[in-house]
Amino acid sequence: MVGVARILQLDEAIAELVHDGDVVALEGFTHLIPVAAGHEIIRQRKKDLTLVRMTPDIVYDQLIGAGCARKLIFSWGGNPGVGSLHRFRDAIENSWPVPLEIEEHSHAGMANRYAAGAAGLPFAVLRGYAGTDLPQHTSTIRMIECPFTGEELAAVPAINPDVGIIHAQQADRAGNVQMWGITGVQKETVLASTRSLVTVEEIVDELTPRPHSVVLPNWVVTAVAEVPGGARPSYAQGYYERDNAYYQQWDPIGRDREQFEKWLEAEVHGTARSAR
Amino acid sequence: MVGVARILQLDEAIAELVHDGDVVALEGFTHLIPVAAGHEIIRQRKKDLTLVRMTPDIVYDQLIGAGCARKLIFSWGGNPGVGSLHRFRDAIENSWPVPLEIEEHSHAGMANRYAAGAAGLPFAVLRGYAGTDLPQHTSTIRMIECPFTGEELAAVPAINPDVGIIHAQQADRAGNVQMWGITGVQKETVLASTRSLVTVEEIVDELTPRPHSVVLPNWVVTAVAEVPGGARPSYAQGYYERDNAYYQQWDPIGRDREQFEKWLEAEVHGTARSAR
Amino acid sequence: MSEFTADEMMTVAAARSLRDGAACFVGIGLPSTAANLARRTHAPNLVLIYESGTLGAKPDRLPLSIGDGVLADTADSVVSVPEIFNYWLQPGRIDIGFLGGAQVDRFGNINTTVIGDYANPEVRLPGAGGAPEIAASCREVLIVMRMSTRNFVDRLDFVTSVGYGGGRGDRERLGLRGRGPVKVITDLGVLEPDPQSCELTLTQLSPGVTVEQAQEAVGWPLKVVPEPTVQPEPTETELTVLHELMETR
Amino acid sequence: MSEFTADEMMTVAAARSLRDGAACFVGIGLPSTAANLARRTHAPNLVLIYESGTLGAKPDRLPLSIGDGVLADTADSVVSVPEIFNYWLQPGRIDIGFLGGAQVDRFGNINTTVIGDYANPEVRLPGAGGAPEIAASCREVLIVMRMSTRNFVDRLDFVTSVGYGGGRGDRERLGLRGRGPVKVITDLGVLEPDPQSCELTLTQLSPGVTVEQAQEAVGWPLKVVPEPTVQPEPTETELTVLHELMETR
Repeated sequence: MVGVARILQLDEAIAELVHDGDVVALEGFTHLIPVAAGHEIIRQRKKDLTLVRMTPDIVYDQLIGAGCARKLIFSWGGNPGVGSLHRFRDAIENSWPVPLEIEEHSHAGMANRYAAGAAGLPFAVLRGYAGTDLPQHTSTIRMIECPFTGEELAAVPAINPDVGIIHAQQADRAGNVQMWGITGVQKETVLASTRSLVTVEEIVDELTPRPHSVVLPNWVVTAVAEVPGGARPSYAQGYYERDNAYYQQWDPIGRDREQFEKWLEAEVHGTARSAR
Repeated sequence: MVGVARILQLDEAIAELVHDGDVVALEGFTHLIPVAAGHEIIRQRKKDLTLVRMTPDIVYDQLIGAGCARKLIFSWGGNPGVGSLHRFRDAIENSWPVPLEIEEHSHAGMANRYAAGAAGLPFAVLRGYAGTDLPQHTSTIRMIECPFTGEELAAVPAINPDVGIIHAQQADRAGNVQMWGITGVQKETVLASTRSLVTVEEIVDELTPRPHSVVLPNWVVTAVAEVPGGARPSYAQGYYERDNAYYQQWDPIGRDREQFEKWLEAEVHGTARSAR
Repeated sequence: MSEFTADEMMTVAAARSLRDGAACFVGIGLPSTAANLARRTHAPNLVLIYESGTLGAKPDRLPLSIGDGVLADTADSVVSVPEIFNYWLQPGRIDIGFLGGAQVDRFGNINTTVIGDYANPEVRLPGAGGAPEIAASCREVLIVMRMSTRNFVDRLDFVTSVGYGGGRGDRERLGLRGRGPVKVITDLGVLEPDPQSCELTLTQLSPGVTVEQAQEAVGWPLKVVPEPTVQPEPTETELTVLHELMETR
Repeated sequence: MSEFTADEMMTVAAARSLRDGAACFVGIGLPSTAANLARRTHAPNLVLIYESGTLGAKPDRLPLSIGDGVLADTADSVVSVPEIFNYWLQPGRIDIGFLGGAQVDRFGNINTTVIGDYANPEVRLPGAGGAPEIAASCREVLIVMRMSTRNFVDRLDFVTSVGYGGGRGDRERLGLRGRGPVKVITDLGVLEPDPQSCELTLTQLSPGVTVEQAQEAVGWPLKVVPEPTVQPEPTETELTVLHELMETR
């Protein structure tokens, strides 16, 4: 047992759960992205992290630009609907501020890596990658033969992050978590991780079962932190809409090192906003 | 595309979808067992079927006793809370009324075989069977080596029935299906099968999303038949309770060949009750 | 002092083995009764998990099957059967699993498949169900069975679920990640694996039962710890709650 | 006759390629616009599937991302991302997948990973996302890209998703189960695989575009069918619905 989820402040939770050098996954598929938690990681100047995410977007651009990461494991990195992640590109193309190693997969491969991690298996099998150049550059893609049909399939190793971080709509006072709407690979992220943190919009007296909801019982969650608005500029269904303008506004900031560093000082290091 | 689900009468659906010699899975985990569909298979005197089910219970006892099956693929066969399936035992122990071949797995193995079938993979990997005598008697259990860690794991082949049959609470007039409560391995059964039949308690104008519900869109279902009470003596959450007394009552009937044959004449061949 | 049956003693002993807050993979029958008794007495935060896919069920009556509707109605979450086995049981998240069986041997291996020859069985049993992977993956396993030479046998006709295999070290060799059976709870007393050999050894007797009675009920020369204790009788509360529970069926 | 842009022609052409009742794996941007246009015109029963896990979404406005809340709100079902890839895409249940990219070659292979050397890229692109398995598993693939010698290249810097590989027979050899790209829809016209060689061949021109213009926009000697047709211009209805749709963003 990981023990029962404790309800912590966000800054305490990050200080306790995330260590330099850890493999950290902050997951969210457009919806419920744990942005405030990412900012707190920057604020606490964590470094040498291996960041994992299927769809690294601007909060990963920020973490990379701030120099928190030495490696990124991902399947699609971009500012959705806007364009490139310029801090990510600057790290890969120019090693700024630090070199960034990458390990890239397809979505199907990443989803299966998390699923294998959640299932306590060392690897997953999928129909994937055949004929692509990905296996040449990604050593975590291998072939495996079906022991019944002889067919060749792709195998990918499980992902078991040291820390998995997600954002959900609600937790109850006992630390049980409920999220709904598009819930992506977040259940798998928590179940695959050694430690987990769920930031939530609110802590409620009782969780009411809802259609399409995912419930994570408190005995598989390490910590819960109440962080209203913690997914902004992404959205939290039932709480607030996606701030589409912000994704546009990020482009010129991310494009320029100086602008980015100003942003970092003003919006992260200069404020404890997202810490409570 | 399998095409969009057609709404048929139960007898039409069984006549059209189930052929002698087919691999047929009627799934249901205590809840929502497609009993009326099973009786219709008996009534239409289908034979040489390979029956698949994790938990064959009295409707499988009846199918086996009626001589519909030449093989059973399963993981736990019994009358839950009561005892043995006597028709099943008579077939295995005495080849009556016809010999019954068996292929047996654990629940974890069967669940993964359906999941692989639903996922279009030829096999699934699990931590299972190690040290047990099952692999000696079941040729569909093999070992596989993790290409990353070298660890040995169990592999089982996908199950892809010719026909998958389940019972659900509701369908809409377009053939979309919704079930809720304990839904077992029924989604996988439908997705893994070449053809599928869903019997439902009622056809409604609109499906209302519910907590813990599973929706099967009409483009993955071959046919829907409205069969109120079609899961009796098992239960349909929100419609009726499990008839626990019936499971007790089955024991003396199933125990005795003559009593069973009387039951068969009176309750199945002598009635079209479950055909509408 | 109340009257109680050997089965009630067995159920109470099983319930007492469940510590509060543990996540428990529950089968129907005695394990479910014991788990529900524990949750109503000393372990209100016991997490009940049924293989039908219900996580954290809080039934207000004794469920009649592992797929009873009351489980889904009161669960924290209901998941599919593949998910319950793959995401919840297999990774070793479950603290305690319960197993019973037709036969058990001195190393806690269990047969629920067949008596006699596999191809020409004397008695065909229900089969494996969830047992092999419960035995492999739960952090600890509790076995609950009535003691008799018919059930406690020198050699299993079929190994459905592995306890300690052929003895110490076999679980590790087989890659089984849970600790294995930590207790065999019977009507006559409790067996526990010897810390060195892993052989099941009588450590506790039910009230009024002698070591000789226990040894006579086992099909191999049963080892006994130097000073087996006597299990405390069911308390008034345990019996009252158990009786109330049985009436809800 | 209304005015229309080359991009509008491209969107309308993509929408027309979607037959009613098809299950369509939709990416954001032009594919989503085309699919939503089709659903509002000739294909009211088009099944929209987004990789975020929404099955049968019926958005009343143009979704702004593949994970837009309107998709979950209007879907027949919302499933996890592992499930959408494993149970829905991988088995070949999806009729039509859309792909775009930075580079395409004459066999419909696509690069969305990197321009230049992988280790020292000129331009680092977003990467694979769902594309390799969409390209492999959908029954048919539609590629939508603006035509230019920068995008339609003789040799890809990186093969992210496979069209016809090196030509006829390669998909079968690789075990890819879908048919591959059946159309490449561009601003200048439509390319389709030659039935013999699988090489992309110009079969249709956008109104007002010449064969020479199309050939100049392609980085290899583009083959042309004997008599390429001209695509019908967008109808009044198509344009009106498209404009209305764009205003809902």
